[in-house]
Amino acid sequence: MVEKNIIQGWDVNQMAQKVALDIPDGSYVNLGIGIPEKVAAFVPEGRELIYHTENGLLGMGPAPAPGEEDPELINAGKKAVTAIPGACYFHHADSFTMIRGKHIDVCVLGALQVAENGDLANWSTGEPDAIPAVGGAMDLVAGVKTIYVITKHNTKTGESKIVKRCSYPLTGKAVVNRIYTNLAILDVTDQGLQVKEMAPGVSFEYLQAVTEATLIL
Amino acid sequence: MVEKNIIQGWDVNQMAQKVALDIPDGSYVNLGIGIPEKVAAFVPEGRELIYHTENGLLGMGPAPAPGEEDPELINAGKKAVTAIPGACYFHHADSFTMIRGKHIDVCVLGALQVAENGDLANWSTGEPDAIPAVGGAMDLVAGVKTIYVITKHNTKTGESKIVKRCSYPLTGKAVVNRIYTNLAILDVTDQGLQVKEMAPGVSFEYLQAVTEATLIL
Amino acid sequence: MINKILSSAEEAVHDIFDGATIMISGFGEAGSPIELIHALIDQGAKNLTIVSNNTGSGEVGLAALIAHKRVKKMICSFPRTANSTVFPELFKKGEIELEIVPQGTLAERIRAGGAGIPAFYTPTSVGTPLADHKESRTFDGITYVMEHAIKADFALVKALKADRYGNLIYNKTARNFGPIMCTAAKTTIIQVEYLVNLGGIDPECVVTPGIFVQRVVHIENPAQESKLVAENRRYPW
Amino acid sequence: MINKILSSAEEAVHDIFDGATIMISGFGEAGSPIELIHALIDQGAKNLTIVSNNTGSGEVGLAALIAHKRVKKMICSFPRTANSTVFPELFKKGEIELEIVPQGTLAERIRAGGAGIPAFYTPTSVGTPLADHKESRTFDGITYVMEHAIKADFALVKALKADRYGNLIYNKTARNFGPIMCTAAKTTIIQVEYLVNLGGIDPECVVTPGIFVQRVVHIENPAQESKLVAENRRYPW
Repeated sequence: MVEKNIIQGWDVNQMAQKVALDIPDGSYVNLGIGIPEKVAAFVPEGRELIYHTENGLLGMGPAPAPGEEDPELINAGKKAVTAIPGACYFHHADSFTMIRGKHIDVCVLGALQVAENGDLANWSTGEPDAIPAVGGAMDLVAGVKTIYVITKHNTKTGESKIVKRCSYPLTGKAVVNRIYTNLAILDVTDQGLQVKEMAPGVSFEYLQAVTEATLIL
Repeated sequence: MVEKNIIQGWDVNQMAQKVALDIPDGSYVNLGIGIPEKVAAFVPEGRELIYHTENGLLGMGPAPAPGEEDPELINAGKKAVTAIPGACYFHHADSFTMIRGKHIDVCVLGALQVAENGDLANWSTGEPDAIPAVGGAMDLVAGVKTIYVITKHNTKTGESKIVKRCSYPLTGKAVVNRIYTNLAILDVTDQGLQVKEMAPGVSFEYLQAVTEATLIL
Repeated sequence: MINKILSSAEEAVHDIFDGATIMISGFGEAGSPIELIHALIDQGAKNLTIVSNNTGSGEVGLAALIAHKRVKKMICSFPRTANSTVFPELFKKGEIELEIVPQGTLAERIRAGGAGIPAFYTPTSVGTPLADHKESRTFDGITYVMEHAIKADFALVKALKADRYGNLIYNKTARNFGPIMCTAAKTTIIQVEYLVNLGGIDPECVVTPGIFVQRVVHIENPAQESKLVAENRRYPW
Repeated sequence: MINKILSSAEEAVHDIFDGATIMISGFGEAGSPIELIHALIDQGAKNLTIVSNNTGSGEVGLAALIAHKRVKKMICSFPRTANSTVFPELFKKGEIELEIVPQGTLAERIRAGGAGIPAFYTPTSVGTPLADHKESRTFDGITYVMEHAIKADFALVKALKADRYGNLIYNKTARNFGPIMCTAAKTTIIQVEYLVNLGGIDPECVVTPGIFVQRVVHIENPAQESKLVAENRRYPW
């Protein structure tokens, strides 16, 4: 077996940029907390995306200037945001009507594990003393039309996050459409995980060696 | 059997006034189309009732002055109305949340038949060529806390509208709380139809004679 | 760039297909998108299933669509109205189907369709003929019937103001079924009296967020159905 | 005359009883009715079931209520937050129960409670541990789980403005759970920054119609939870 994690591949900004390039103009987009939030910075000029934050805002803008924060204008990560012209506010039942009713085009989420059939685990490690906390993750994967996962390919200890079958509790079954890692972009297809693109210096052999799931070139 | 309909009893305005007197200050009220609408005119000074019209207005006011009608400000009977200060507009799902969710205190409805157990028939005579049209009647009787029926005691041909069992298709089962007719006010109780008040000149014997349902004094 | 504003009602309804299910806003004439309906009559689609609270008045708007035999089936709560003769005549001749739904159940079924809820339980209609053949179930000792979501291929909705994102506000009781119908159709087509710039609608007051709207048409002076009916107008004129 | 405005938070919460189920608005600190919660701490009711998206921060507001062991059970979607230590510690010691509900399912269950819908089906959580022991059912080839309505004895909600009928508007994303919680409680208690005359809220922009509100309290300068936490404040102070 090839030694794991020798190749760093794309950095987080490059991964976010890859995601941003794949989101069509005019899409309604929900960005998960953390790395997915970086996607907004890389949307190409001339493309207009509208950001939904499930706590009740469509048309979320960038973070406010320091000192301009409003504790009642926050995103799902509870960070201060702004609202663009043309934004609107709504309550949670209406917000999840947007999600569950398949009105949102793209959701970008982090992952603990993704399985080769598109199963996603991203809310709990299942440890007995862990405090479960799910938020809107299960609603998003069940309702949004296209689910993109952005994640490091391997854990800090070198284990594959792209697995045959998730060992952690699922967020949703067969919900992921595409996975963006530091090493590759993988499409979830009926045949399995198809490699769409590999980071510079990554060979298919290397990629397969550091991946538990079976890949298709 | 006593000859029917000799005694006229209360007129429609008096019936409406009886209803109005029974609605507590501060109630949220939905008045059905037709005679029930007359109730609003008899609310005593100092009592504030808020009228709900299921097409999307809470805080319905009286009819506008001639020439002031707005075709987009109408009630459930599709007649022009006004909105009081403190009124609000909402869509149909929210409107029926108020109804089905038991937020409306009193609904006053007309009837084809009321049975002694509180069954109400007021939407269809069940004739084979009749075009069924139910509107919000079934929602109102299923959801509003207190259902008052206001109706002539007998049909034009002298038949009792207060029956042992409705022969017309039901609007709701065991939903009516009180019946206001030209001859009497009847409470639907676990024991049966209890006479609360009789119009001047009406005796219990007379009332029972013109009523199919069994009455309790 | 997002711009949902099209130049004509004709363009907005061009792809409505034979056999489509279409939600049409309005309670009586209030909120009825009469110009969009007329464009649909001109367009010619037939065998339609229409979801709308009523069946129109006179021979304009929805009543005209029915009169032209474009409608296979009506799903509504109250098919009779003042001046509605078109639907009753066709119905008595057996030339149009009717699914009668209590008004609140109709609203909730549409809302469920938009919210990704396939079915729900309601107390409305229990013990009545409208609950016949419906599954019922008891929760906490009370009986409810199960009702299914309604979704549509298109929704034709009248609103008051829109911006290019499709954010909408309505006028008074003309709001009625519009906001929920916008959520429940694959393609929602709006006619508005006023177009405004982004930000021209207070973000706290938007009734229909633009995500639920695909197409907007500016109809500056919409016809008033009751006036047309009083004048005995017929569409097409 | 209708006047839902009471003179103090103390008066507004006086009849909350031991064992009550209470919905508390807010997503993080946005929309959290901190003064009403503090009045509830002073009032002393215990063995409460709290329905709220989170569990509070530091030792003020909801976290303080939990710290004072008034809460038997939390129903929420995300009990961990920045600076939330009170709930996790009690939970690990087994001194508080938790029902974890996906955020959208939580919202829809509350909305159903207010709308007279006892149960509904949703695709959310299918195939996950949160669907264990739940009834599932297939509609059109897709599997859904059945979820039940949540109702409450009381709701404590923060809004921006109210009139004496209890009509409400909210501030930005502080709206979150407020409007649906108002519908789902027997007694809904509101704290607002501004009182206005009837008509002071545009009837087209009312978010919560007064019918869903029983009591309103004017809290002119509500505390900001994150500031209190940063200052290491504890309630009672």
